[in-house]
Amino acid sequence: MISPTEVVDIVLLILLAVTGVAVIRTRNLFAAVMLAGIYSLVSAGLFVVMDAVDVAFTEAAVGAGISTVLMLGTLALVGYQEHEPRHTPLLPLFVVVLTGGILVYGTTDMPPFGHPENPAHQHVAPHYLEESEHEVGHIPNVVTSVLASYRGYDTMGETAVVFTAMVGVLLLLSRGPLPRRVHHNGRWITVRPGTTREELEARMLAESGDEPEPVDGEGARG
Amino acid sequence: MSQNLPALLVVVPLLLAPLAALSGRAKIAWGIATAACWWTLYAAISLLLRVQESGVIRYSLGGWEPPYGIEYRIDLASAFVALIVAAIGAVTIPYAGTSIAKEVSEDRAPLFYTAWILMLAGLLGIAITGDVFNVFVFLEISSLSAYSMIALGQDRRALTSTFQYLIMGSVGATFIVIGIGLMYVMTGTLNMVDLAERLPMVESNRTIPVAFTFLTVGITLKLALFPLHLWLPNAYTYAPSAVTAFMASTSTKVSVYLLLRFFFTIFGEVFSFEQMRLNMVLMPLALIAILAISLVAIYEVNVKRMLAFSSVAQIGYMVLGISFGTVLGVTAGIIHLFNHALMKGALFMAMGCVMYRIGSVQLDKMAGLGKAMPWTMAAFVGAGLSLIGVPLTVGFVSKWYLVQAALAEGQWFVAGVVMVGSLMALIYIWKVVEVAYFQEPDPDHEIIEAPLSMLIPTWVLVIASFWFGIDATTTATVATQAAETLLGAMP
Amino acid sequence: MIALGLFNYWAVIVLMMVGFYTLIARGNLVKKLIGLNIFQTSVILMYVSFGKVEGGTAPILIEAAEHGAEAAEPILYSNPIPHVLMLTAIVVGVATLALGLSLVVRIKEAFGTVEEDEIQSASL
Amino acid sequence: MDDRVILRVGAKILIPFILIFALYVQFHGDYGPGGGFQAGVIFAAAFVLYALVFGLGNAIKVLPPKAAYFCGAFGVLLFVGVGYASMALGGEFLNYSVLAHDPTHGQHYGIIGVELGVLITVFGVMVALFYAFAGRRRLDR
Amino acid sequence: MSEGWIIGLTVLLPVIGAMAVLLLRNAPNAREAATLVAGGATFWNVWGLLRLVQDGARPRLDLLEVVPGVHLAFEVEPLGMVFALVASFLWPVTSLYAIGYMRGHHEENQTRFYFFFAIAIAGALGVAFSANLFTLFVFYEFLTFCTFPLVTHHQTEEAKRSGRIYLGILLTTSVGLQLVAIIGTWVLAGTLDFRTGGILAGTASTGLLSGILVLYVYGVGKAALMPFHRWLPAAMVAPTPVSALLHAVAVVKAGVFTVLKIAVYVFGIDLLQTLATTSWLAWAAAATIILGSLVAFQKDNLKARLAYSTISQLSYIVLGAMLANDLGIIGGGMHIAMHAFGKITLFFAAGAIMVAAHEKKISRMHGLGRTMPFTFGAFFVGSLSIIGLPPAGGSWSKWFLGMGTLEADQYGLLAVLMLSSLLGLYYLIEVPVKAFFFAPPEDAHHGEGIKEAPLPSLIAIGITATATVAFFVWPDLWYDLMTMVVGGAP
Repeated sequence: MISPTEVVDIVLLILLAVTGVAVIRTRNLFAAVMLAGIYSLVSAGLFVVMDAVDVAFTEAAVGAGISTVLMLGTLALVGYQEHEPRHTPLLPLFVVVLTGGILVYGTTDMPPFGHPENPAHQHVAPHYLEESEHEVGHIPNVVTSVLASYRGYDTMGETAVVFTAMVGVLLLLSRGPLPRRVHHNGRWITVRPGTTREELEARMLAESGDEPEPVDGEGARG
Repeated sequence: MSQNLPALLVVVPLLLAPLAALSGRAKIAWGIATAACWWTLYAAISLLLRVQESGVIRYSLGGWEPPYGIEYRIDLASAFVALIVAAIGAVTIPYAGTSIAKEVSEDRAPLFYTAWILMLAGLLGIAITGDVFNVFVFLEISSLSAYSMIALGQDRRALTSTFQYLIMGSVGATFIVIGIGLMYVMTGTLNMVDLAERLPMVESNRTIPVAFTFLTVGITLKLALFPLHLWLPNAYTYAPSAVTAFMASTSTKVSVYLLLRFFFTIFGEVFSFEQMRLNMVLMPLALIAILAISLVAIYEVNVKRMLAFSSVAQIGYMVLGISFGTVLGVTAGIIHLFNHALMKGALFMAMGCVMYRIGSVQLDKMAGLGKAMPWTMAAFVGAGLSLIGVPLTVGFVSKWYLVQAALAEGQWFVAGVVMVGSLMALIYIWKVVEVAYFQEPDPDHEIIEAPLSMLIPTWVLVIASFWFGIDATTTATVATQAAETLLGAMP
Repeated sequence: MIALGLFNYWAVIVLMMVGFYTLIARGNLVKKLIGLNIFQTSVILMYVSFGKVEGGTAPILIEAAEHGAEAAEPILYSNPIPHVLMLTAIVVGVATLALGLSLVVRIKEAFGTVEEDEIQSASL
Repeated sequence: MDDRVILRVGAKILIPFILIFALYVQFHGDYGPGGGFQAGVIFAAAFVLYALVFGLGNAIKVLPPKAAYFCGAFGVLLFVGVGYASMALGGEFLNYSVLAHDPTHGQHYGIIGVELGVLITVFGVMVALFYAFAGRRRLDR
Repeated sequence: MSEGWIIGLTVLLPVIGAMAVLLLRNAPNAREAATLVAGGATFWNVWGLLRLVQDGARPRLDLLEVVPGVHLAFEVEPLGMVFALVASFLWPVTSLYAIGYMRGHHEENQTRFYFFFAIAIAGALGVAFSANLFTLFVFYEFLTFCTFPLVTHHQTEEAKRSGRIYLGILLTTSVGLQLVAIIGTWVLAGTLDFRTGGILAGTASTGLLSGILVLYVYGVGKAALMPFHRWLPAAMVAPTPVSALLHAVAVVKAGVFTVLKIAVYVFGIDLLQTLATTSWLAWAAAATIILGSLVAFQKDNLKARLAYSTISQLSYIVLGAMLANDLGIIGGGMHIAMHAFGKITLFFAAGAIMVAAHEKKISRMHGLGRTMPFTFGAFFVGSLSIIGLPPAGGSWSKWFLGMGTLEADQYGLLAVLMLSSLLGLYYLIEVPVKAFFFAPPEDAHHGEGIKEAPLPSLIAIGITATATVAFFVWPDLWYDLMTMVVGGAP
């Protein structure tokens, strides 16, 4: 007999599939980003159905929130339209079908979805559910006690990952003074920050008429 | 402090990384990075000595007993790999001080060194952790920092190659996560030792072979085994010199270590080799990597790229050793981890010196460098001899064990391929030697020797690659013991 | 939900493959990252499915007093471990995404395009 | 600019509530869903909203990029620092039980500390990321 | 000083000499004096060791353990003594010769030349004294690499090409075949030490051991068994003293010495006799002997002719080893010495002609004997030794080799030896005969301004030519040593 939650589960999964396929099909990147946001939001819903409220919360905040904002910010810089694919997608299709096939093969021996007797629910998890109250203290949300204490080291690593991402993005994107555009002999020239006057004059003399290569923003905000 | 040493090995860099980020000055950040690298070298050496003396060290992070908490579990293999990473870090950081000052703008340098420290911490974390999910977390720390450093290369293609690396690396990491999930669902644990105990109960199950497959594919993506190596040549070619040297000597090594850890400690060699017939897959791939990729290297005219392809081929050697599944083979693999780190580090550093002075590592630009930069090119030749496998260099020791492992299995053909591979290395190394020593330099360019701050670290590695080739008993003993531990031949 | 059997896993696998396909088949770098995002979200879905316990509730302990009448029977909770792991994975995912996007921005500035084949022809 | 009045007023009213909600998420993490990470994201979202409505320039005045950057690094320091504190008091790294006489109290302090570290880092990083992307102008325009 | 350290010092002395050469690079006279002093000292040391060996001692020096179970170690035994004597004696002699040649020919980079020359001798002595296969391999490769700068001394395109062939063939064979065989030996026998009677007996099927033997014999590329002989003529682009020492003495003899050593101390004569590939390899050597002679026959360039003659003569020694009996081994061992002295005389003469008359082609040397009688006289003596005619030392080694073929009932091989000597008679004796008795070519100016080579060179030629004759009268030194090798009383 199918229970109401199962119906919700199935409906959400179908919704996800539809969204996913729509992402593949659309050539409008703006739409794709939005659909990806929706995908995150719907999966957040699915997480709630599967009792993962913390994950749902985070997925909603990150997947639908931050990720979407970042992607939109990027699109504003790189344009909204995707080109027609030029090669036949046979190889990717093969890889995907193979990977999926292997995974499906792997699931065939798995205990049924949601069965309380699954080995995963028998070994370490019960310890957390039963003992965290004594060991960690009164923190009803077991996810929090596992996250911050039992597996606190992972969380520290996760914080470090976030920090690493910031370091990386700032290395790539930060810049100090923007390159200037200088008008010279009826043409505009882009000048990197830090160029001295002598260099500039020498370059103007040497300039043969080509538009200079795109400028790399050197210098950081700190 | 000493009982906390396992944690300190990793968390001292993790403490220093944000400090470097906040320092705001290139010099200070470099100083902090140097401190981090040298500290880890000290800690790694002490840990290795302690493991040799008193066996496996276990350290429960957060005080929670495994499998409830995360533990650090340091056996000889992990201590050895940690030592490799730390040693290379300690040698390359003085070098980076000079080369990065030229390749990366001053105001980005603090962030650069922060990324450097984070990468170091990530790699060390992978090497000593005893928890599979923790592996993933630290893998991401090291990968993300590697991406950001590679992207700083001066050529714009650095950006695209980083992107390619990011995509392939993320796919690899996701595959690893899938594999971990499948293992978890069948066993309910994430602790390596616990997994090793519980997996045999469910091995006949279809899920575990699939988990094994996903982990193997994921890790081989990270370690750039043919044919999943596509990201590596580009990334190594366009990254800043110091980063290439550091990465080439450490990050793929750590991935190889992971492969060992999963194959032998977690799944066990019986499952990996008898049930999954791993050698049927790994050995052909390794052999193709050795032959085909060496051939590609021969026709390459950008020397950094040539060396990068050579790295892919050398990874083939390591995987080949592992694919025998014997103590001798795994010893060969482990010892080549160390040896290749020394020689490839030195080679890339020599090329960094060339880059520093002439701004290019194209073969035709290197004419006459043997006279103009005698020490740099001598270092290149020295480390190159090692790559070829000339006796009394570390490269020979690797080959010695690898061929021995092959012959012990009666695989004369494989032994032949190993030798052909080293002869191909001779060809591509010699191409550089001929250009540098037999062609007249361009008289228009005044080229002078690289600065000492870059030459000395390079030579440290070159000398080390001879030292450990002349007296390989220490490394060989450690590698053999590590292999025995991994294969369970020793308690 | 046991009635669903393995269907849930299979559906999740299909979703994963949709993301994976977008990732490897598409030439637009932004689209690739969107694919990666979907791929990773679906993996999270898989993990969370692993943690689900039929008839269970979110792993937030309920006080005996609130629990009241049903005290005789132990309460079933869903498995918290996959949740914890996936919180980390989400964060790692967004970190990777941010770095990837900043690369895309720089690539656009350096090559004038974010289409893979055009970049390739531009860098020759 | 007149057509944005409603937006501005709305935002002005909304932002304090978002901040309070973030704090709630942070400190209610022990009892319900939530914690440092989610709270950090929400905090950052408040800032992003402010920046979108009042302009990047104004947002930078409220929270300079350097400050966001500092937060990103400081949170990590705080987290790691809690680990060192427990080490200094004789426990293993991140063993909060030694932070107070009663182990469960210690655990509690530790968890608050590291959650705060997570909050600060995530907030700082998210804002810094936003600044980095938003501050990058298209060159071909 | 213990005996062991004398070995160490002996190997080290050339290196010290090399360092001195480097230090004295700005003072040519002092530089060359340093070479000569080091050469003399080295020979003196070897002579001291010879006394010990003749008394039945086996001095040994264990340097270090490279990988567990594998040592870098020296041990002096009679066969190694033969090679060491040859190399250490001919080094100062060749240096003497080189002083005249290099100055007379105005060669560049003379310091580098003397430096690597000395280093190469250290390599050769290391090969001679090695106590196990590993040490032998180390010095074998070392010799390859440190002679590379000598081969490519002129740094021209041609030198570069030749260098490629040189390095390519020597490394391909040694790494691709020899090293595999060595590691195979290690896996089978668990040791790499040289032991009388061999270490491989009974460790594996004769089929496998036969295969390993093939790997060894072809893997020692320096023995120049066809088809791996191309490096030798290619290396002739080097200055003549290099060709003389390295390609008549150090490098090529390191090759055949290795073959002999492996035959005697790794396989053992008893085991060799049971292997299927032994006689097959003997015939491969025979083919090289004939083919090498035939090619030499056609070369007009004197150095090229000598090179092919060397290829042919080296296979005598391989053949001796593959005969797998005492006489063959004795003959092979003696031929190391006899051929060395004979061939180096020939090379010296060729170089002298080049310095004095600037002629490389035999056809242009007609009549030159009248202006350079001493040189061509020495050439004649050397030729006799190579062909195996009295009164030159070569006749003894050929005699024993011939006896060896009879002992092995290989009459066909005996015929090969005969035929080759006949060919040699023609292609070597042709040179002095035409030089003395033929009229010079019309455009040559042999009479004008050409005299004998510089004095140091002449002295060197005189020494080697005299020695060649002397060994006919007193071959006992070599014979006694080789008898000890095969287990007879000294």
